[in-house]
Amino acid sequence: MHWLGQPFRERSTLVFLGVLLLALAAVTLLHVAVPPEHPLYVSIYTVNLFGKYLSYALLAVAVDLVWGYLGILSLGHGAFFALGGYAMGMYLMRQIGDRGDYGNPDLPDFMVFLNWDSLPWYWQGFDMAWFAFLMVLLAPGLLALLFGFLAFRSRVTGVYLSIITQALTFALMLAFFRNEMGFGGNNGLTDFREILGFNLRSSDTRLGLFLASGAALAIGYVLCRAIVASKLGRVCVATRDAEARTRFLGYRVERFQLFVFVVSAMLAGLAGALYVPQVGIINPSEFSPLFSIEIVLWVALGGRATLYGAVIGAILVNYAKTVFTGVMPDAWLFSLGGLFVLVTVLLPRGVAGLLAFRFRRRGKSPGSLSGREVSA
Amino acid sequence: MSILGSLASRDRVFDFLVPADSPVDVRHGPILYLEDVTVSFDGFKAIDTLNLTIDDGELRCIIGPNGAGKTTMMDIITGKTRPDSGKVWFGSRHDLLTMSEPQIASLGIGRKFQKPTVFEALSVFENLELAMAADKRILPTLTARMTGEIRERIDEVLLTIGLVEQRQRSASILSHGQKQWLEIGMLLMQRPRLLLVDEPVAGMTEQEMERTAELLTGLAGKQSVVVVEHDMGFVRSIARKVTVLHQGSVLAEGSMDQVASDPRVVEVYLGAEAEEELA
Amino acid sequence: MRIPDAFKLPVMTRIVTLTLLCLLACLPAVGAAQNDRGHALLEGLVSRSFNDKADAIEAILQSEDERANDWLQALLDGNLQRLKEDGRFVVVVGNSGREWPVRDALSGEALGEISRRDLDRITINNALRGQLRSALSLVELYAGDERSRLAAAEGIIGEVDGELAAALESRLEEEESDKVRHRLSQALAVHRLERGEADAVETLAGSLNSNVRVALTRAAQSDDPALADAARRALADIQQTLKLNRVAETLYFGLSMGSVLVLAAIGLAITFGVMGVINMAHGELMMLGAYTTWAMQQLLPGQPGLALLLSIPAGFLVAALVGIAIERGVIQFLKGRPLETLLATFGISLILQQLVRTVISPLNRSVVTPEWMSGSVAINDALSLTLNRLYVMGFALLVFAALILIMRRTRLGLEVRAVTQNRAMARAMGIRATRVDILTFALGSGVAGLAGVALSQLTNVGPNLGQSYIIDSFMVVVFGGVGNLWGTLVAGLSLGVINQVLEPWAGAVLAKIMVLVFIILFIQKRPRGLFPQKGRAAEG
Amino acid sequence: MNASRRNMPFHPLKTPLRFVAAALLSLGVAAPALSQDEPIKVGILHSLSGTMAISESTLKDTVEMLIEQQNEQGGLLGRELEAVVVDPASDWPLFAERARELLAQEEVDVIFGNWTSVSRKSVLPVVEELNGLLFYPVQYEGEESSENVFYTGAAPNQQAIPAVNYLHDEVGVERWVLAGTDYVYPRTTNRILETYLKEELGVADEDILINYTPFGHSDWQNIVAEIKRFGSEGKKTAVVSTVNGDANVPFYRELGNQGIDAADIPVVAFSVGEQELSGIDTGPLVGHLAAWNYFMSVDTDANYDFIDAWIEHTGDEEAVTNDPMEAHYIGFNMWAEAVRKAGTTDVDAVKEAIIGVTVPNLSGGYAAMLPNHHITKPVMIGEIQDNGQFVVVWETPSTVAGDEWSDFLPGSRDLIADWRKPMECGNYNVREGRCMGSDAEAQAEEALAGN
Repeated sequence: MHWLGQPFRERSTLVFLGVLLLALAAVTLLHVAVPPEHPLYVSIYTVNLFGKYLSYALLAVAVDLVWGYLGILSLGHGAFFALGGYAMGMYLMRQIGDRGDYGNPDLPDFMVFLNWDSLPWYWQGFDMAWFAFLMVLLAPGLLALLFGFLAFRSRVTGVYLSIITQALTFALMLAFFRNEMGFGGNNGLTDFREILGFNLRSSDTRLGLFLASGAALAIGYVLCRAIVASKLGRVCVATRDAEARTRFLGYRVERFQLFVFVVSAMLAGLAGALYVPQVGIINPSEFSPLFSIEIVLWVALGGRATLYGAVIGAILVNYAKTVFTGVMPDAWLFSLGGLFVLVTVLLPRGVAGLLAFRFRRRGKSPGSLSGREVSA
Repeated sequence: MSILGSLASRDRVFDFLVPADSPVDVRHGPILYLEDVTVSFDGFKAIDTLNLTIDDGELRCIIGPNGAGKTTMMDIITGKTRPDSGKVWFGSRHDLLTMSEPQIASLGIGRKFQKPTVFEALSVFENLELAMAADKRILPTLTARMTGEIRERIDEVLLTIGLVEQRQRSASILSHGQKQWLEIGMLLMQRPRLLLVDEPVAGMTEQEMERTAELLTGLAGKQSVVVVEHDMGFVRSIARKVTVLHQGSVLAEGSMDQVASDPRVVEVYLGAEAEEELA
Repeated sequence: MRIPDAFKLPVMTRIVTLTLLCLLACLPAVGAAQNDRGHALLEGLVSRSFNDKADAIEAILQSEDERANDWLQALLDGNLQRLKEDGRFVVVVGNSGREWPVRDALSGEALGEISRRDLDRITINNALRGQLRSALSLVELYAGDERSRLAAAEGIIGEVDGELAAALESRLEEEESDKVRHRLSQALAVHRLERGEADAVETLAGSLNSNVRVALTRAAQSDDPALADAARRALADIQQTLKLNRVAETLYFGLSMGSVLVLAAIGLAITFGVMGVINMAHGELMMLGAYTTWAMQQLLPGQPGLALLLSIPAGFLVAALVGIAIERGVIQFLKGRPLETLLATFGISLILQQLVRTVISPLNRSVVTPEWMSGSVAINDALSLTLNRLYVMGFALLVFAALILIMRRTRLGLEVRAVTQNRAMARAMGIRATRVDILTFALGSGVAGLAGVALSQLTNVGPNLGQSYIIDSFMVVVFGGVGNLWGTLVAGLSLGVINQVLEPWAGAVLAKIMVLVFIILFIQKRPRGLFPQKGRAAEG
Repeated sequence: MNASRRNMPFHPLKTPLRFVAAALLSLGVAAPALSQDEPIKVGILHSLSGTMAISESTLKDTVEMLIEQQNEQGGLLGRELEAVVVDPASDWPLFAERARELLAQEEVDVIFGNWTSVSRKSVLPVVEELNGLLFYPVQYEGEESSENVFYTGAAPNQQAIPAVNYLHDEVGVERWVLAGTDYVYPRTTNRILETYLKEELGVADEDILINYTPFGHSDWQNIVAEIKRFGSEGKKTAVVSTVNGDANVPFYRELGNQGIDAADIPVVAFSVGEQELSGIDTGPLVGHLAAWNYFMSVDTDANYDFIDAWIEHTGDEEAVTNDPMEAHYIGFNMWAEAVRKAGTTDVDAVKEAIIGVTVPNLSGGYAAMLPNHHITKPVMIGEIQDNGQFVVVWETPSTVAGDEWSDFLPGSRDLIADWRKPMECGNYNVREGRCMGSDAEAQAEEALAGN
């Protein structure tokens, strides 16, 4: 497991983990130890909000892994995120048990009033946490495997790939909107009660979920960092910049692409699974192509091919969204749209690029974008 | 493997020049064999019933005017383009038409592109590291460790291609000629049985050209080398056997002098200017 | 007070005439109004019960009052109202805003504008509306021109009872038009069929009219074996024809949907295919075209047709200008970075959408369909082609033909192709690549504007218009093969047909999903679409 | 407007400046004791951006107008009302987040909000957890009764079933097309209607055609052709449409173009109101129907006053009013009345006081809050006019009580809701004689956790 230890020998990773740890500790402390009247008190509402940002950050890291290092602009990562979310949502639905409105121990409420006789086969097993958590990774992983296998095998690349990933998530959105699918249609899954026996409506559970998101982000980050820093990571960068050359060196490029794509999809699924219990609902709008494009913006804003840039981008944009939709709802779409334009035209290397310029990092981390290869 | 250990075994200095244990069977003849290969794009025949054999250890130069089908021929050998008809064999055991590019590459066919193609986001060292013959499946690649032995081999190639100084530099800042060499270096790291080299000296100074010629002739014998080149001076300086392609098939084949005196070749190269060049 | 001729004139003229007449004679008429027999007739309409109202309408029809037609028409249009104050009946002439101009229903005298608070509308429901329509159409049958006579005759098939039958028999003899006579005889035959006359089947054989079919179906279950048998045979024939009609109909639906897709995608095929620019704001350019149509109609109230025609060049211009702004403002900085243009133009699309929401309204805008584009052309009784879609289809083909001509026959087309294939070489030959870029992008955007003008006749004109078409458009271009206009045409039309064939069988939602999955799989099989560009130029 | 801006959510991480300012303040001034003079906070949770802004932003304005009016009359309990507006941006998870912000950060006394079912479902656990009050003003599919939510829109029996009765009894419809957008409201409503048609009206299976389309569906050719064929078999046919929002325009256009007239096959819609019509060329729609509990064309002085106030508030002469606005009008007045009755804005007291509160509606009658948190409403059928208004052609003789658990769904037949003491249950199973749903144990736990 030498390759997994590699990130811990990098300064940038240690700094990142340190900052993350500090932030987690600070928020926890300010929530637990400070009395509510105190101005420094962080309410559970804010903790919850940060938990959401952290799961988004993990999602952004997953997207950066494929876009930044593999050059695959996936406009469908929301699909993997949502699938992970649905797997978690199904588990949480089953945890309601007979406490639903109709008191049916097997069927979730929405199935009862839409006259389902019995639980569909694909809902089986989701009452068991281990199975559901496994599916959180497997469901998006398998979809990515199938989709990636087909796409990479026939060398669908660049714009074409982006567009069919968009088609994928769009088709899934339409499918999940259908009530016959048995996922609650437009209403999705909601009204969750508990997770692993902990009451979802208690502050402690929320704090726990926040910390879990932080931990997942740390693990996901280290994993991605390890991949990127390994020789495999360099093969990815090689593929991104000169696919044919890599192939002629004897690497089965499509398999590398598939591997990384699947890992990324699983991380996105994990992010979705952490997101759902914190926001309390999963519905097909997470599949919307718009959301997937937005994720890409987080990464672009933060800085492609740096991983930590993705985290910065996700938190910045979502924080801005929280503030803006509160203060000037009309301005939000203007600023979001403006961000897209400005970042791509003026800041091709994102905030991370600015930081790097500022601090003049010594040496180059492998695979970072230089000059013209910013183009995909 | 410790550095000390590898230092002790100095007899393995030219290890990277020794062909890898390739399953290629050349006991019964040539290493590369093309028969009646034809490929057309939108009705235009880029390669027309091409027949070509390369012997094991041979250094072959291929010349021909623009559009003669040189690059397309390389595309076919390396699996990038599939011909409409014909046979392509590597040794007497491997039908290249059934294989993918990475498979062909791991059989021991290395290719240098017309336009130098190196990984600009990586350092020179990393470029060579990726090219090195190794287990190129996913997990071994993920868990690959940098050993002293590898480092040493890379250093040796660096020395050969004269890029020791640039070792940790990004490949994007190399000059054109340096990129050509780096790419050749990457081929060397692959330890191929057959090298396909497309215009290796384009954009090089006289001096650089000489070194390249040295390098290529040095390789021949142990490995088979196919060089496609426009620069007649360079071809003359290295060539033992020359093949002239024209309109997708072989026009003439033989020593440089034989070929140069072939009237058909002269005609193809359009009159006096070409004659002058060939002479 | 009798002013018979005035009622045959159009409304505006009528009012003018009435006002003139009033100068002479209205003073005594106002006083007389309360005593008018008409007031009593109309009084019958003021009831909570719709049955009473039906009786009152009957009474008005029986009264043979000259104004009956006018009253009933006003009643049908919901314009017959009553003043709360004194119970006078008035006809509302215009009903927007809070103050409505009205005229007296009995005397026709204009009464100026009255607040809607002071008016009581005489309500009708659909049953009464049906009654009024058939009453008015019977009048048409005798008095109208050929078209309205034909419509009236079609309308009474299946509605004929004994009393009417006698009247129709005599009408049939007087009627000059063959078409109308044909319809009248069918109407009578249905009536006879219902009475059990087997020979009526002969007249009805082959008719695709649904009321005829209903009558035949009923007859097929009759106790009279001869009648039942004849009816069954006639029905079997009809069903056969209907099946063919359905195939034709589905094909038409498919082609019409396809031509919408082609229109939406063809501009994209130019910017995406020819220039390699992925313009996610394409949908919003269409939206601008649609809004241009709306704005035109606002500028030319009462002339929706003219406004629509004018918005074709206007929509093109508006979208093209915005396109140029996008090209100059953003895309020129992103040359050779296709995925980044995708992000940047997506941002632009958000801005444009929100701009429309803020500046115009978040609500949809109402765009009127001109008279000549509404309704349908009847091929036969079971198959009719909707006019608006027919026009859109024609428009799509025209736009396509024009683009092909531009690309093949003009200097611009030549330059565009040259720049596409080898930018550096084209520049060396003296082609101003920047200018070509601008013009190409403007052309693609302008075509999007044209698509928007067409879409305004089919769907909502609102800020979300673009979003609902952008993904479909990309699918069409990718499916057809980038850089190939013919590919776009074939792809759009075939996706339309596939969708419409699947829809009745799988439902609209599933059909759409299946088409998407089909495209995803197709791209795996042929990564460069139906008509890929071949050779070395296609790489990179 | 300004009032709401000033009171935007504040949390300590917003800007460093505020952060410092708050810290400084905390040193100097002790938190002011709660006084009776502090304004009553009314939360408004309607999307002001995104796709739902079309419908929801007018509801925000409505509540603001009602608050203004209340303040002009001297407020409530001698205290002024203050609107706290947040924007959930048509994003369902954001609804929950914003609701939490309103209840936990802003500590509002009541929330008026939501439009879509999914947004309500998203908010529901939050409102229950933090014990808030939510007034939900839109017609919905029923099958819900929460202790903390008051449903002032129509339940299916206050809209769908009377509409079907009207078509059956007055128009003589025998064949039914149930066309809807594929989401929960149409699905549930159509299921209820299907059972109702079969069981109560004796309609045969082959006389019911059910069809679902995706959101924003724009190509209706096939479906309209199918409806046309379905309706051409000799029996009077009607379409019961639960088609949502944007899909309606192309639907009605296609109907008109394929020559389907309201007199032949009337379409009765449950989601098409005055506001939706303002964006449609109403020409081809004349005569089609809508079932609501209020129309702008209702002829009462209360309504004219409301419209005048609304026009004045918006400054738009053409501004229209619609059913959900009336629901907010009723809900707001009910809440105000309950607060007066209870003498406090305390949630539990108001919850108890509001049951049985009766306030006038805009159509000349009265609306009463029932123990199941639904209200009584008249049901009206209106026909679309060419000026974008409806004319009422039929009305229930008296008001109809909202039925949360439909009698026409097998799962909910035996359920009732009664939030009065001692039952206090949103889903009491009459047959089993017990309250379903969250067990008492969990609730006790919650109560503890809350303290």
